[in-house]
Amino acid sequence: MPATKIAAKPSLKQIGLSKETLLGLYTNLLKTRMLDERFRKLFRQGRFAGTYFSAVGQEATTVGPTYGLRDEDIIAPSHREIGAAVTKGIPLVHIVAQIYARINSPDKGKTHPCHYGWREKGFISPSSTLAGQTVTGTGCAMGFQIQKKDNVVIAFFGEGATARGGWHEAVNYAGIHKLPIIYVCQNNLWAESVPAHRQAGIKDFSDRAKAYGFPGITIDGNDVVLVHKTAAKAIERARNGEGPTLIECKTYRWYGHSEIDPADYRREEEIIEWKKGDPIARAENLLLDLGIHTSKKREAMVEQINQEIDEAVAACEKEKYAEPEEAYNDVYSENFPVRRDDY
Amino acid sequence: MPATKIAAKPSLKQIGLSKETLLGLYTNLLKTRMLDERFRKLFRQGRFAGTYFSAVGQEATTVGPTYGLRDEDIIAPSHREIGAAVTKGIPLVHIVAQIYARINSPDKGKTHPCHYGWREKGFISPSSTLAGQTVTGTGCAMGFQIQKKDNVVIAFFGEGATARGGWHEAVNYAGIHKLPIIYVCQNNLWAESVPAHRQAGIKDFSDRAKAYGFPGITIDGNDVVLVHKTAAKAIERARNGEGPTLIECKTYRWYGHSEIDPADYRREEEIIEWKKGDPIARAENLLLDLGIHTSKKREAMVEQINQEIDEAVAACEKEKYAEPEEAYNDVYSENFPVRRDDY
Amino acid sequence: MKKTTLIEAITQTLFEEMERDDRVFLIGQDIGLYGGVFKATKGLLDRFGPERVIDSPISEVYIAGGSVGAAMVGLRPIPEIQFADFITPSMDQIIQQAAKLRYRTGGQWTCPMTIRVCCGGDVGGGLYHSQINEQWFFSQPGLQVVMPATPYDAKGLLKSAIRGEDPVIYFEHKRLYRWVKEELPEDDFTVPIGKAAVRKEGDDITIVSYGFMYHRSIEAAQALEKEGVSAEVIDMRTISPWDRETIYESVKKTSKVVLVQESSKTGGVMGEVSASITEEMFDYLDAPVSRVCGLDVPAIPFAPPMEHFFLPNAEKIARVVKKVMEY
Amino acid sequence: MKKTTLIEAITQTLFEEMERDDRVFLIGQDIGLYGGVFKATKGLLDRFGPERVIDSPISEVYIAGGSVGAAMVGLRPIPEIQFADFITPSMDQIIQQAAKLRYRTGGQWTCPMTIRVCCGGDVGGGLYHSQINEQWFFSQPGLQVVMPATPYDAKGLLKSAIRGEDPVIYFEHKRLYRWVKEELPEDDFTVPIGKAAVRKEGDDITIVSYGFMYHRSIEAAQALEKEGVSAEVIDMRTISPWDRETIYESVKKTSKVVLVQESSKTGGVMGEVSASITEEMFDYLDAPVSRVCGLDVPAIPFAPPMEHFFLPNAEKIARVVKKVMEY
Ligand SMILES: Cc1ncc(C[n+]2csc(CCOP(=O)(O)OP(=O)(O)O)c2C)c(N)n1
Ligand SMILES: Cc1ncc(C[n+]2csc(CCOP(=O)(O)OP(=O)(O)O)c2C)c(N)n1
Ligand SMILES: [Mg+2]
Ligand SMILES: [Mg+2]
Repeated sequence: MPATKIAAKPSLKQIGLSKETLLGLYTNLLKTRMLDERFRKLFRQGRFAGTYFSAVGQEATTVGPTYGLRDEDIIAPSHREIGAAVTKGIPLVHIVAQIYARINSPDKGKTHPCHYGWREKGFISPSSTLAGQTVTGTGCAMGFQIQKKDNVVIAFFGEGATARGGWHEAVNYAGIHKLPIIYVCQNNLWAESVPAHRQAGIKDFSDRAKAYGFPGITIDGNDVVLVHKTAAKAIERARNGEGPTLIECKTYRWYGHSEIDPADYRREEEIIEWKKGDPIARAENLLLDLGIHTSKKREAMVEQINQEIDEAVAACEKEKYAEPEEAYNDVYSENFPVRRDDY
Repeated sequence: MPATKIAAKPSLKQIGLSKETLLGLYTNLLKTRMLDERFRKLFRQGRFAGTYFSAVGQEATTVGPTYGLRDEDIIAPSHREIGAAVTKGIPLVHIVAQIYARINSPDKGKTHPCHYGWREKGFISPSSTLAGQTVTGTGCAMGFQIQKKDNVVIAFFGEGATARGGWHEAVNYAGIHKLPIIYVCQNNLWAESVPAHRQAGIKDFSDRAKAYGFPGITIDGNDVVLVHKTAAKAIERARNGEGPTLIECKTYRWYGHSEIDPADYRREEEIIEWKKGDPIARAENLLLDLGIHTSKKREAMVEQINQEIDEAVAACEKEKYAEPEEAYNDVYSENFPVRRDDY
Repeated sequence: MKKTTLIEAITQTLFEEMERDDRVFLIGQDIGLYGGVFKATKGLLDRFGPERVIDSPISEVYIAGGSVGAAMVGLRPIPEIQFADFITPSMDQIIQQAAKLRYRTGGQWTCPMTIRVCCGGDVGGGLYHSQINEQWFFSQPGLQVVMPATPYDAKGLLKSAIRGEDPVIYFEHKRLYRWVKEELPEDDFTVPIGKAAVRKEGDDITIVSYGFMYHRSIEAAQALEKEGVSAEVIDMRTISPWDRETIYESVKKTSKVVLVQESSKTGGVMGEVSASITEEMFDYLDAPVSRVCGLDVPAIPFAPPMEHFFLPNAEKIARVVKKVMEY
Repeated sequence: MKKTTLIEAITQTLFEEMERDDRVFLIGQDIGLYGGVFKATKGLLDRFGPERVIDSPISEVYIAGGSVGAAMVGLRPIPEIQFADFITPSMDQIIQQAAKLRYRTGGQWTCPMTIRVCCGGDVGGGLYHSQINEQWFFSQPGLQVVMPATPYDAKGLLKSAIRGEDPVIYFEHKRLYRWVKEELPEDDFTVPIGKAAVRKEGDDITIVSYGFMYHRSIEAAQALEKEGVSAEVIDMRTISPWDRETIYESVKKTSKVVLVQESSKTGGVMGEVSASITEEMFDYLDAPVSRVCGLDVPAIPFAPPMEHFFLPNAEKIARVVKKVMEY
């Protein structure tokens, strides 16, 4: 992976994060990247159905805010939050099973790939309606406030989703009631084929916060340290009852909107430019510069992660789909059977 | 009507509006007020069905922007725009007929009171869904842009309606495409019983424009000169293709949300304070100070307006309701008859 | 004993359930300080405070969708939509989130919430204050839909909805708020979701309806009684999942059916009821299952003559019943 | 002659109509530069420019409601909703504005617009990329609803919709986009809204359906033919206002009916069709009007076995037909 070297060697103190945190962030970045690239490959091989939304290039924007959250804190994701799923601690085998729609997926194969969810770790299995989880996620934060809990919610969405009415209603409500929620906008410059400037009349999507009376900030979303620290501050604010923050992370998706999109609406130079700022390489270089990482360690890590992924994939490929009749389950609570017809 | 005297006598030049315009604004203010008070009285007397939404106290915010528009320009109103209806030139008898739901109403009695509309004068008969006309009105502006016409749209709404998702989607779109539309927020501090600070985490609703990349301005909505001049500038911008403006007019409704609302959620002092700033009295005093108006002229105007209203009311009270079968009309274009059942 | 109106029954229930279970909270427009535009939530703010009786901004998307989120973290939200006419913006959250949450998460998450929706015509509300739109929710599995016609059911169904584990659309017909009154038991009681009520027994024909139309149906049945027609009158109470058994039992007895619905005919709930009866009870039928419905026009028009023309009433029902009897 | 797919027929029509009438314009997500997620609008941006082929932000409320406004000032908008699953946010504008505009203004304003909606299952789309939701629009007078099953109808109905004076929901079943092909006439033609097509004549039983299900129905009919059952197959084409006459004529002949619908059974379009047949053609019926529908679950589940289990298919249809025949 290419990377830009940083001139003066930084110190841990300057960074302001512990060695453990830095390694933790890095491990999750690497794992996310490797899993994501694996899924792309498996999809091209036709090993699972549906489609796949890669988040390669955007890992820092999802790993950064999620790292360090409590189990009871909630992630309200959209479709490009594999990094949050990995970092929040959904077991790898569940993530893979979800992609494969197998019976061992927490959703039993009911919903489509990239819609990870695991209640135990406070990760909402999303609807595909963009910004849908901005609304329900804000509702979770409202619930925490009513229950007087000090948990927080992180709602992720793309810049494109901020054009939705539900997004506005939710964020406006959070502003009135100072809800414990952090809104993370992954601004990857494109909503499918539509560029950001056709999505809004503003340059920085964090300006949207001005309409709601709480802080909005725009940062380099490929700098995992900056993302993590900015989010950590917002999380603390939220836990202290000081209300929401909107964090816009400028980032970039390297590949198509989904794996069937050739993404030929983008200029080649734009892609090359952004690849230079690869968030994983940047983190790696930082760790190398700090002397807390070596290329040998990296190799070991890669090997270990690969093995974990291999195992999870093998396990899921062996699994079955749920029986057709599973379609009748999970409609209502027990006392309300579904109307059935025998055709 | 009480009024606060202005210290130094102003001149027409200082004001920056012609005598004709000032008198035009004033006449529409007075007519609106008198008609509104008459409707309140008629409602209390049980002379028409449904309910009535008074805009007394808010006249300057609707008369000011509307005065001087062309017939083809469009007003996209909400429920408190009687002033715009009067000023845009809907004939008095149509306005009264709408309130009375009589056959001679342009809507033939189909929709409920205060939902004035007359196509000839570009006044949309609104749906009751708040901010509904912000969306369709923005669509009208999109239409003008596509047609390369230099017409404009004025969309009116209360501050409460800005919390709606549709409002956001429309205004966001106008910002992207620099549509020829002026958004006038009548901030009367309350949405039914809910105060403005429970509607949004901001003080000035014009701040909402910051999320969309076009100008927002907050003004004294009871100063008809200021409102008219601010709107005129925005209208010119819009006609020149420079895009939308959000104008927040701070104002106050003197009475209940509708005539059946005792409005006891508000403090008496608040009401008294705002009544002191009566927009009609302020305009009147200005005209007196400018020497272009006299109390004698006022009496004559009042008499004349009263007579016009008397005649319109009398005419409508004599009118019939549409026949019941009228319910079957206006569903589809001619070729598609409605399914009927004979019960 | 004191008679309780339908709206009082609702207010009482909200008090009792909020008292009983501190996970229950309310959110909606003008429900706090103002006590609701029809006063259904009067007194609740004083009793339970602004954290459990939340005056929301004009945000129907959030009122519904935020409640889904609150339910996910363990609360029992009761969002209110001020008028059914304004539930269209909530559709996305109700259909895509509330109704599908349990399903899409493989049962991990549930959505126990009760959306109170004030609805219905015959109140001079015009196009935008008379709608019901129950058919949209009826056709969405994962939701439950109820509409009480009596104070007893208003209380009992609301309790079941609040205590249940599923999202429920609870329709309150505004025409009935103060019109119907009855004595209610002192003790706690519930009315199960999914069970219709046979309100009047009869042998000749079955009239099925719900909400306000139940009252028009019983009026018709009483008038018909005098003319020698013995009509059985069923109040569905729950629209989804609807009680096929009770209706089918009645059809077995009478072999003739008239279905009454306030909303427009085409695509309404009674189309399904009719289709199901035909499909499953064909042998028992002695005459075509017939419907009396609102007109097939965009909504209830405002002017009184048009509004009355739109709505089914006892005379129209009686006429159709007689036609079916003569079949 | 070259065969045209259903999606090509749509693209062609958009070209022709935009060429013919400069009031026609398109607005939707990814319809410009990208040519639409299924390429239905490919080439149109190049030909007609960004003012008539507008890439919108992710704003389904505005896409629908802004189009209503543009129609009011004299244009002929063709908004696109990328997937029917995402039409729920547009409901408010479609139901409260588009469907009621003519009515509430006493006919002063009209809303000639065609909302193109990509819909349907059997494509591995899961819960949120397989919906149709046609029943919501079917139950709203003021709207017209069509769903072509063939390239000819796709073109003819789209032309009628664009040239008409009413708001039309034009459903495009994505399963059919590239699956069905046929030769199309060179000359301009339209298919009238409100007219069903008898696709196959038959004497024993009538099978009614629309969209993708028409193809499953004709497959079933062909298989049944070999077993000696002569089924008449009707493709409704227009869902609202639906063509009662054509269906009733067929019922007169066959006296037996099976209705096929992809969406969940309860509250679906075929409930109304069944109820209407029973109500108005009872004397002609020799067996219960029966339905084959999608399951009564919240949406089409993703995993292939569950998806196939959800959907009606030729075997299921044939089994029900035989059951009715044996009645
Ligand atoms: C309400 C809704 N409309 C449309 C879509 C289809 N769609 C899926 S992803 C996408 C683009 C999203 O852009 P953005 O929010 O910027 O996220 P990104 O894909 O760039 O991560 C669209 C239009 C959808 N899922 N939901
Ligand atoms: C979508 C929608 N929700 C609720 C209502 C009911 N309603 C009518 S007026 C009103 C308050 C409006 O407040 P605001 O927008 O500030 O206007 P104002 O009445 O103060 O002029 C409400 C809640 C409605 N008409 N539409
Ligand atoms: Mg994006
Ligand atoms: Mg207000």
